[in-house]
Amino acid sequence: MTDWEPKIVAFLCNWCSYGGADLAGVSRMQYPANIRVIRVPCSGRVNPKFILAAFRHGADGVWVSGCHPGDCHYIEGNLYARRKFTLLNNLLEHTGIEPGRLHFSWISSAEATKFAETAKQVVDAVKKAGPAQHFIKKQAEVA
Amino acid sequence: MNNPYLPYPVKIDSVVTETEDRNLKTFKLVFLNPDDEAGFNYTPGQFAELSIAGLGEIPIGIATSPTEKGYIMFTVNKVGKVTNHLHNMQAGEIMGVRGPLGNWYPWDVLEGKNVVIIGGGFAFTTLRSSIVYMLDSANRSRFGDITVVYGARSPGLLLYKEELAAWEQRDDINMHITVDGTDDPNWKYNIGFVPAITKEKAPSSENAYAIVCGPPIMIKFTLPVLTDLGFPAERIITSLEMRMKCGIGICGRCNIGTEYVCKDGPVFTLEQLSRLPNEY
Amino acid sequence: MSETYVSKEKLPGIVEQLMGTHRVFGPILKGQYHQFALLEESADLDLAFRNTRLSPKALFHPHSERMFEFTLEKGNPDAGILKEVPKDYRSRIVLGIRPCDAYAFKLDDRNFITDQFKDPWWVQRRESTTLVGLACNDPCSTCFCTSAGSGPFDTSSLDVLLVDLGEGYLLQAVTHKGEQLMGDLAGGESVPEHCTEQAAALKQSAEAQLGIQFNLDPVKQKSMVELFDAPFWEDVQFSCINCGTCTFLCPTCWCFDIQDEVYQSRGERIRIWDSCMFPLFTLHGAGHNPRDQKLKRVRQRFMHKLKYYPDKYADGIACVGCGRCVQHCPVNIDIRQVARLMAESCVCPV
Amino acid sequence: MRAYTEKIREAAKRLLSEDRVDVVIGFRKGTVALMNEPFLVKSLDQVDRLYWDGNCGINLANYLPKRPDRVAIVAKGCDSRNIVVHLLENQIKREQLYILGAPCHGMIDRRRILAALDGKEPLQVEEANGTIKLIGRDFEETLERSSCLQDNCAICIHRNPVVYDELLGDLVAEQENVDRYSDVRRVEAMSSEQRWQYFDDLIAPCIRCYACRNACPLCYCPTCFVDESRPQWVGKSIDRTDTRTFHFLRAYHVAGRCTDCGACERACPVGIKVRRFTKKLEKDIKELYGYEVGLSTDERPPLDTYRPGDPEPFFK
Repeated sequence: MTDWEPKIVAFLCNWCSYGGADLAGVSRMQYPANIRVIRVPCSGRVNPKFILAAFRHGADGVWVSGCHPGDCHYIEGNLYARRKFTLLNNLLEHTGIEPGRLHFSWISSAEATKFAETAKQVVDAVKKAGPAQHFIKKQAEVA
Repeated sequence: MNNPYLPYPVKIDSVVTETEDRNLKTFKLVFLNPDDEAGFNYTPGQFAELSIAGLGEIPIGIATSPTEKGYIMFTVNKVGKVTNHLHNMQAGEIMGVRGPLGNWYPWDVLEGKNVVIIGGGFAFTTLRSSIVYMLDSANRSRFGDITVVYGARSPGLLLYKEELAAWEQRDDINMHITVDGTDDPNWKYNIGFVPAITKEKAPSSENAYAIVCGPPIMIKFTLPVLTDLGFPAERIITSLEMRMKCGIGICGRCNIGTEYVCKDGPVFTLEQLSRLPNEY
Repeated sequence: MSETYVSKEKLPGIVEQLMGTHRVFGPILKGQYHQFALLEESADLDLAFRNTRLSPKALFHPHSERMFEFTLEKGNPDAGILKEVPKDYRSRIVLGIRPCDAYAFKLDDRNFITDQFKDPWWVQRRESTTLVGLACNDPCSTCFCTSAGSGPFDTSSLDVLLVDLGEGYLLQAVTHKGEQLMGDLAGGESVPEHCTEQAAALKQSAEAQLGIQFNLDPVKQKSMVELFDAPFWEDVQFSCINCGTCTFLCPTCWCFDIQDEVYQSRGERIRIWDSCMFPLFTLHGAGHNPRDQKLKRVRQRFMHKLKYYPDKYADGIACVGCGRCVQHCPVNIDIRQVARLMAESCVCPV
Repeated sequence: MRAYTEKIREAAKRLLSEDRVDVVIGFRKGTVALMNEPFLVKSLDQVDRLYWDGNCGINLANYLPKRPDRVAIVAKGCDSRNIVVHLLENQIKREQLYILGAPCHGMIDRRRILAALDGKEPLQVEEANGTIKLIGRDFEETLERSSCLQDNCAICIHRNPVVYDELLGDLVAEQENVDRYSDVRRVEAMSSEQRWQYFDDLIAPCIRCYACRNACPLCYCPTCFVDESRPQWVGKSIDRTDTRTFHFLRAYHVAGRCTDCGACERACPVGIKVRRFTKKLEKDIKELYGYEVGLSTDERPPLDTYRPGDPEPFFK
């Protein structure tokens, strides 16, 4: 498993974090290539079902990132999202998902450095957690 | 043991977009194994389960007639998961067909009778099968007059347009093609709803059976017209739709009262339906 | 048919013996409830049970069952072609099944085995199985097998009947298959005196305890449509929450769904228990749903069991009276009560 | 309990004959011991079949969403809180409702009793003075009522209805010093791997009948996520991952809405303690946002609102 590289699904909000990723790219900043970006209109758009779907399809980690609280393009979408993800994260960990699989961040479109750094942190954390064992459906366990 | 759930592998031979809204496509399928084709003996009015591995199955009426050899044809409306995927499939791709399933129009009873076929929209598939079957030179003499009323919302939504035009030219079939409305100045057929055109053309009920397939609203307004024309309930035949899975009367979901639409149907006479709960 | 007697101490030995030649399934206490499962050792068998929470239908028609498998690999000539999957059809014995639950298989046979189509999995499991039933000496208050065409000592679907006589079991062969099984057994004793009489007395007392709880004869005369339109369904359906408990616990509810699942580049077609209680059961692709209301779904379940099935096959009802739905319906809808309502609505008021 | 039955019948009679309501939702006596059936009364001649005892655990709020008529409904503490949730979520209007508040002493757990009787079958049940007398064909046994309550009732701190138009009896004393989250803490003390295993074992018997979902007054979505096909979020077999996904999302979907009425556990035919999922959410919501579900129609539910300074310990 030494050459194992984690797969990480990142849901980035269109107005901030996606812009941050874009800027990081344009600025030629280096960050690990383990991240698959899905652009969403707002972090509030990310339904918990999406996160579970990512895990079920074999993601080793999921990262959701949006605008800083107060800067949401839709005024308050990320503030609702914050509560939603807090509860989701707690319940996932409560039911046995290891800490370090699910990540949240606030990154503005100007924070390219923060994006690259957070990406590194996320990848490191997921690497530490190892390949995902739970929620992945490999084959139905049926008769 | 012969497994009735196992589809025969088939290859898509061609795909034809039937209607201007691009929601209906006709798929011509050929069997990969000749034995399967030999075993696929069907009669107009039957249906089959089209199977796409990874997505599921859909029950679709067989649009070809058994007199057309070497292939089978299905016209599919794009509505759900399987049909959307099917619409994106290309000639040459592999899928599955399971059947033939269900009962068929009562050809032994129709022999020697006049047949009035009334169809609306994309419910014309097994009616096409029936018309081709009856017009086949080996069969034509077995039936009396054939009258067809077929309508769609607009000319672009009619199925099998070339064949319709060819049938129009023949003198052994009375074709009444109609559309609900059109702004096409070259439209040379009827304009009006199917029930109204049926009333206008007034096919005789003398020694005749009517086969009616179409959207519920069309059927609802056509039935009284047929009754007025003197068709008794036992000589009005229709084909029902129902959510199906197994297609062989085992999985239990498509029943109307005691009858499984997939196995005991889909073809029923109005008289049979009147004895069943109104739940379809 | 022959009879043997097995004392209770000797039963484990007999079970061991059977396990040597067959896969033996029997009631095992799992957590709070008994459940039919493969015996790993004879001591797991627990015949001191009323009945299992789930009916043993899963032994023949599992909740989720792989039907076919396929590959979707690009370039593979078999891509998209469904293939059968191997199944274990080695001979097996179901030990301790209640007569009512076994009778259910006979009713289900009519659905799975028809002249035109035969369900291969059901057929092969049925053929490879010997049913050794355990007579019900002490039926529950919710049991009504005698009203449903079966009974506490019903042998109609069994190969062997076991009767618990306190110190031991009386084994009665019912079919040729059962006869063979008993012939192969070592350890049976000749039947002590009075045992046959004792079993007959137990049968009589169990049947008397059950009595006849409803009579559906009037329903036979009434037309399907009239019953369908009867007003009492409104009252019956109110409390229903449209969960699938009744259908999933029922030994004669066989309805299933077929689903395809894909895992990367391969997949499977699976069949899964379905329930007429679920709106999705009848929802057309185009959005129309013939059973879009709770009332229609509740009515379908009872009509199917008590009217459609008897009419279709010109025989008894599609219910064996095991009482599981009565016991475990979360809102206490009682099929016996519904049967009475159906029968009453058929009595001519004059 | 006899008193409640009388009061319910009296109120139903009065409300129907005065044309204050169109229907009354209550219970009728069940056909088996320790069970009663939710019952819709439409006319005066049905009123005398209304019934009440300690086996009315089913949450009647389940029958309210989208009702068009004027309804009188018998409501225990938890039912009343679910009515509040319905009001908040616009499932029914307060003007439509006439709430007959039933101060509650906790509802009886039928399974617990059957397990205690070890196979013996009670045919008749008498409740009196904090005991339950169970009478079977050849036995009689008396149990302490407090030892036979549903799990959620034993730790309930809102036994009195929070909203009502009239009461069926005197308000009861609420339980104090109740440890509501001992189950949650027990899991919290485990490692991730142990927790995963714990919940796997918990839901292993699940047969995907959806009784937990359907018994829940909150589960009124026209199409549940398990029934969605494009995309399909979760498989329908009893595969462990699918079963886990179902239970996880079901629990999450009632976050900030669940009143811990216990309807899900009561309905489960295979006895899964599904509240083990929802209790964690309830605890978090109380600790993080100071919210208790269904106490007031003035406060928005926790996932429908926010505070600028909400805790965000793990946000980067």
